[in-house]
Amino acid sequence: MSSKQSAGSTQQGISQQPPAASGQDKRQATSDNLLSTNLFGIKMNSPLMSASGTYGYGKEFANFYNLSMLGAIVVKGITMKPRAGNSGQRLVETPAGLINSIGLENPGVEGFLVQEMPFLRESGVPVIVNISGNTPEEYAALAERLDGEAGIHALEVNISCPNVKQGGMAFGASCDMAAAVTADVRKRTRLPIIVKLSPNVTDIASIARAVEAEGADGISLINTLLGMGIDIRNKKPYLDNTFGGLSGPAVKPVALRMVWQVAGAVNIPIVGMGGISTWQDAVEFYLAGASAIAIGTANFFNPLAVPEIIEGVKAYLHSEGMQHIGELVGAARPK
Amino acid sequence: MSSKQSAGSTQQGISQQPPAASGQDKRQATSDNLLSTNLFGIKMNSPLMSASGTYGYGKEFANFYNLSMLGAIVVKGITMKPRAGNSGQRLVETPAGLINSIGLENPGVEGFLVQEMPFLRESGVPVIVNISGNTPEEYAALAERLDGEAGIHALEVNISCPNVKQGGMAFGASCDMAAAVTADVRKRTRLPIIVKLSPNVTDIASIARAVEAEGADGISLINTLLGMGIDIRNKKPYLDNTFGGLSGPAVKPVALRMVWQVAGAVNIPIVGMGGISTWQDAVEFYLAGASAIAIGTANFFNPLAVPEIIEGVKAYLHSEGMQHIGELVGAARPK
Amino acid sequence: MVTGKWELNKANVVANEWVSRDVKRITLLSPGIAATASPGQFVNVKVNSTYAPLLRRPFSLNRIDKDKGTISLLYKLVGEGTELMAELETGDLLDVLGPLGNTFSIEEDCGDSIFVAGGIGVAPFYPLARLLLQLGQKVTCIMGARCREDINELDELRALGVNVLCATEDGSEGMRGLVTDVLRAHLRSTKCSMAYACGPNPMLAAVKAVCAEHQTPLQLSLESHMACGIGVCLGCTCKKGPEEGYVHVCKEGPIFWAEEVAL
Amino acid sequence: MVTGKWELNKANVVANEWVSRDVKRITLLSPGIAATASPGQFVNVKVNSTYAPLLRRPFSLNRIDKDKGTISLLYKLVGEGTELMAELETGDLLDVLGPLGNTFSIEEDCGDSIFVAGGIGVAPFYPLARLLLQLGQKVTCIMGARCREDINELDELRALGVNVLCATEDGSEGMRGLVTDVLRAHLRSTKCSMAYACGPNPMLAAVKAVCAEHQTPLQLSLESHMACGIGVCLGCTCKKGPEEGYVHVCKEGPIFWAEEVAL
Ligand SMILES: Cc1cc2nc3c(=O)[nH]c(=O)nc-3n(C[C@H](O)[C@H](O)[C@H](O)COP(=O)(O)OP(=O)(O)OC[C@H]3O[C@@H](n4cnc5c(N)ncnc54)[C@H](O)[C@@H]3O)c2cc1C
Ligand SMILES: Cc1cc2nc3c(=O)[nH]c(=O)nc-3n(C[C@H](O)[C@H](O)[C@H](O)COP(=O)(O)OP(=O)(O)OC[C@H]3O[C@@H](n4cnc5c(N)ncnc54)[C@H](O)[C@@H]3O)c2cc1C
Ligand SMILES: Cc1cc2nc3c(=O)[nH]c(=O)nc-3n(C[C@H](O)[C@H](O)[C@H](O)COP(=O)(O)O)c2cc1C
Ligand SMILES: Cc1cc2nc3c(=O)[nH]c(=O)nc-3n(C[C@H](O)[C@H](O)[C@H](O)COP(=O)(O)O)c2cc1C
Ligand code: FES
Ligand code: FES
Repeated sequence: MSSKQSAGSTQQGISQQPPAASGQDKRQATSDNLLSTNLFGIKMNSPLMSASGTYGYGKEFANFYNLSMLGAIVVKGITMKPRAGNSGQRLVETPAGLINSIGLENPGVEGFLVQEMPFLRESGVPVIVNISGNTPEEYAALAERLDGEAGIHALEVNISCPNVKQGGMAFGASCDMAAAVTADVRKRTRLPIIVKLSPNVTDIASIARAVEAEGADGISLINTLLGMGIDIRNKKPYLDNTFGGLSGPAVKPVALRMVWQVAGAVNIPIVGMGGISTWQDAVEFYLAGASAIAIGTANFFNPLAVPEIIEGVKAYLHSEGMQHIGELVGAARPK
Repeated sequence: MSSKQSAGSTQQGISQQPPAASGQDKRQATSDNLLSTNLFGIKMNSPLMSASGTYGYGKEFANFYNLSMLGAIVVKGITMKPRAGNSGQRLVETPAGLINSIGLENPGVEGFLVQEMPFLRESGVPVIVNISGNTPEEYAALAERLDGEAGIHALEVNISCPNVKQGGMAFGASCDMAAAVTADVRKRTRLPIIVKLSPNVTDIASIARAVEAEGADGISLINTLLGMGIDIRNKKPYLDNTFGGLSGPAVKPVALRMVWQVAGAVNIPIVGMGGISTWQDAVEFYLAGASAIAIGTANFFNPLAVPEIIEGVKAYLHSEGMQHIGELVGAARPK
Repeated sequence: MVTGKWELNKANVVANEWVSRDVKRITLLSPGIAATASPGQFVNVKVNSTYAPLLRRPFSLNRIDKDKGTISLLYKLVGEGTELMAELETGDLLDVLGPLGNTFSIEEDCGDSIFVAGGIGVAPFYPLARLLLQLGQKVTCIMGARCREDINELDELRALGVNVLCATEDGSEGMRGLVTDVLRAHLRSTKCSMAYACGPNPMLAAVKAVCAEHQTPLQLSLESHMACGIGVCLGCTCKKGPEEGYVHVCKEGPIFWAEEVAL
Repeated sequence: MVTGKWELNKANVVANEWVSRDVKRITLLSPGIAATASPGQFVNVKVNSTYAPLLRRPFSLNRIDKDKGTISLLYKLVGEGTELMAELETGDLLDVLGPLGNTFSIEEDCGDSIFVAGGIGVAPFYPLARLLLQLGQKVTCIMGARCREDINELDELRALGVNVLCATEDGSEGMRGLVTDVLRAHLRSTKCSMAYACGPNPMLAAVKAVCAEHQTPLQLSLESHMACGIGVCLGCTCKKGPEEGYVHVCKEGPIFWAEEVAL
């Protein structure tokens, strides 16, 4: 009967069991060079990151494993001023998905630097700060403020947050706006900038090209799909904001498609995310052309998602006779 | 132990059990006027239809229940010429979803009229023909051909098929194209036209307004989300066309959000669909503003989805003390 | 580096039994969690290994047996997750994360305590009662439910030595009425130095008002929709008391002083 | 109006037992399906009541017991759905839809028949063998597998009176080699008036070539990814033989004449 039960982490949808070299020495996860990657000028132990907003500022997951296996920690979205976030219920579970309406709750850039950076700096893991603003100027000012702060290796420019009234997703919805924010940020920082795109658009490839043209060093996608749920008991949307952002396994097919499309449109590296929960999912994203991937919602239901995915990807590379993860990137694309 | 198992139809995600008046006389499903609705000038026994491409031409489901409980049968997409459909694997299962790449396989309009309409006409259920073309002219010619054919009550103009090389989704991707197809069809038929929109767009509301302005009688949404999957064993996309259309419970939050947005943008009735699998899902769509709903992918895994959803909605209306389903439509919207 | 604070176990199910018509108690072998857990804390459970349901489910610790190395959860079947949990059998494994959250505040030289439990809100009180009784305090527990069939832990708490008072909507057990009626009467007659409440938010709000009238300090065990249970998603908020902003139930809670939160 | 053709049952599980290391046989009480089913048909099964997995799973009828009103499925554990099916116990219910698809074509006054079964492709052959043997025909079955441990139904088919020949990749049972090696040898020595094959597509293609050499008419039992199983989704295609276009495995199949399809 025990097969009936949980193992929570393993067997999510498809068997989690890595193909061959599974019983591997776990210490290797951080040290071997099967996965070590140089991306955006950052030396990464693996091309695998945390997705912004799903990992806090890293502390909690240090309970479960050595953070140094991550290529970078992408922290919860930071704004100039502290934000309390959205009122009311903030989470709605959906079939294989999660709708959130956090509303960029964060201590503001100064609070972040004082309260969160010391731990992160000490962890030694590269830090990528996810930034949001109400205006292009605010993004630029944030970028400038973070430029030169010790331990901060890159910025992820979030032009795709569905949960704030001003700015947010609107910047990611048109080429012009996306380009404008990118250009302004570019002028004010020497840090690598990775622009995080919204999936709620007709033509993701042209938006990607627009931000590449303005000097983005990388593109990350996808942020959440705009979704909603209605409480049929009180006949009202669950969320005070009506709409929230859908993430998790449910969105994986859409995320993978967009990574594929963007990989065919730009020459800068892509950080792929959206529903990645198993090593098989991760392999699909690399094959589609993502140079790195990020783990989001899976961290919530499986706190060991990161190490399990890393182990599984390594075992897959071994079983495929590959010497380095770079061989996997884009390998499913037409030659 | 029996609770461990199946009941397939019941308890999909949330308990399927209708709230109060459950043991109802089943014959009422077709005869009482709790659900009977006049929509697009069609007398419907209920504002609940089959979604195109998930119900064939109705015959098969007559095995399971009396089709007359449906408001209309929306048939598989029809084109001018017969189409063989797409090569290779056509279906990919995803978390709570299904990607399809059927490619509008159909016998062509003449084949449809000869082979399928006799059964449909005899069934007495209103028929809505889903039409697709490679050019606006082809849509219009199809509309003209179907005009006046006995038993055909309306056209669903599919400007959102992701699985054909020409036309299809491209027409649904911009206001201008969507408007052009609608206008051309409008000129050539007296049948009510319901334009079926693609969810793969930045601004669904403006596309809806554009087709309303050109004389659409209704809007149905959503068609499938563009998605993909990659076979990690042979390192190739599963589908010969790379991308396919994602449907099923996974997309419900996105579909519901779009119905909500469009309901706030147009004055013509909306046929809501996208992942509806339980009566609770159906109630959410009515509450969001859909005047009717359609059941798609759920028909595949639960052949009794239609009668179960109808019974559940009726029981909900009873328990809420509502006299007619019309009271439910849009009831979650701000007054 | 914060380490060893939380355990992630595939815990053996020791028992999973009906307690009342829609409530079961599941007992898990989890020496690590049992060893460090305190009354008021909770665990976050993945009821199966599929995506249906996707998220973990939070439950208060209803028993903490440090000797046997077991913990128990008292849970009401309300939806997909709890229905799946109800199917587990002895010997099955359950993926459990804990102990999470903060604990009830205990004042060692305190006078009488009063618990107010609405429905399944009784879950966290057994371990708290044990602790307070060990400290020599007197504990009264007011339980509210729709009817007698929905009352749980009555005999167990009495057996510990708790003075249990019931309020049912239909009067089938104890007084007909609400817990707040019983609470108001009790606080009029008996001086309590600490009140603890757990139950639906409207009940907690009413209890808060009554305790405020009597200047009885009150601790609330709150619920909120959770994704992570460990403070990283920021989803499990409750409005802060007089101030702006929100508390996070999984991290700063689930136990709050009544004044800290606006219900 | 087409009615009564298919049954949708919540069928009682009568047995669910291991047959070999990754193959089980499940027996379901489903008098309606058993009554009308013929060899070659399949059922489409919802392995649980959740969205994980979402779709039904198709399985050939491996036993049809009209007297007892039961059907059996012989299934290999390859993924989420089959692993969940493997957990069912006697008394559980399984949601089953069938009988679906067409049946093997039988010629009453036929000479010897030959079956070619690759791996779990042996599933549909037991009921076919019974039928042909009842008609007084001689049946030979060539079974292919990686090794002895992966061969199923050997004793059962022999007990029926089928002449079973095995081909294993490692030679651990029967001949070392492929089923087509055995088939070629057999067809050289024995005149067969009908061949039936079920297994992976590459094997079917090879069998088709060998049967073509010997002008032996061949029926194939095909697989395809399915959603509905009843002909409404148009997803389960296989390329048509010499013509353009596609057949639908669930509706026009799963049994096809080798010439009808391009593998
Ligand atoms: C810290 C904490 C401790 C808890 N302790 C217990 C306990 O000891 N015993 C017990 O029976 N329950 C407890 N709960 C509530 C329990 O988590 C939910 O009943 C459970 O998650 C429901 O899961 P489900 O899949 O069965 O129902 P679902 O189908 O998820 O939901 C059923 C209903 O419950 C509501 N609901 C779901 N999750 C929550 C939540 N986290 N908070 C409030 N409402 C929710 C839903 O909105 C819905 O109305 C606790 C919750 C929290 C946050
Ligand atoms: C008409 C028909 C009859 C069948 N009869 C039997 C039978 O008697 N015994 C048996 O063990 N199996 C049979 N199969 C195959 C069986 O349906 C699949 O093995 C099963 O659906 C896998 O489900 P899963 O969830 O365990 O695996 P998944 O996780 O869904 O898939 C595991 C692997 O199997 C592949 N697969 C899944 N479904 C199919 C399919 N329909 N066709 C081909 N490959 C597939 C997947 O691509 C994947 O590689 C039959 C299939 C068809 C179409
Ligand atoms: C609770 C939650 C909070 C999030 N917060 C942020 C954020 O602050 N900034 C951001 O760019 N993305 C944010 N995201 C989006 C994720 O980083 C990620 O892009 C998205 O969830 C898709 O990945 P997933 O499906 O793996 O979660 C958040 C997602 C969730 C679920
Ligand atoms: C297999 C399949 C075939 C489909 N064929 C068509 C079609 O021919 N025309 C069309 O407008 N929509 C087609 N659709 C889209 C559905 O009608 C529906 O819009 C979509 O699947 C979302 O609803 P659902 O999630 O309930 O399935 C098809 C969907 C599926 C799954
Ligand atoms: S549940 Fe994620 S922060 Fe509390
Ligand atoms: S599986 Fe749907 S048509 Fe065959």
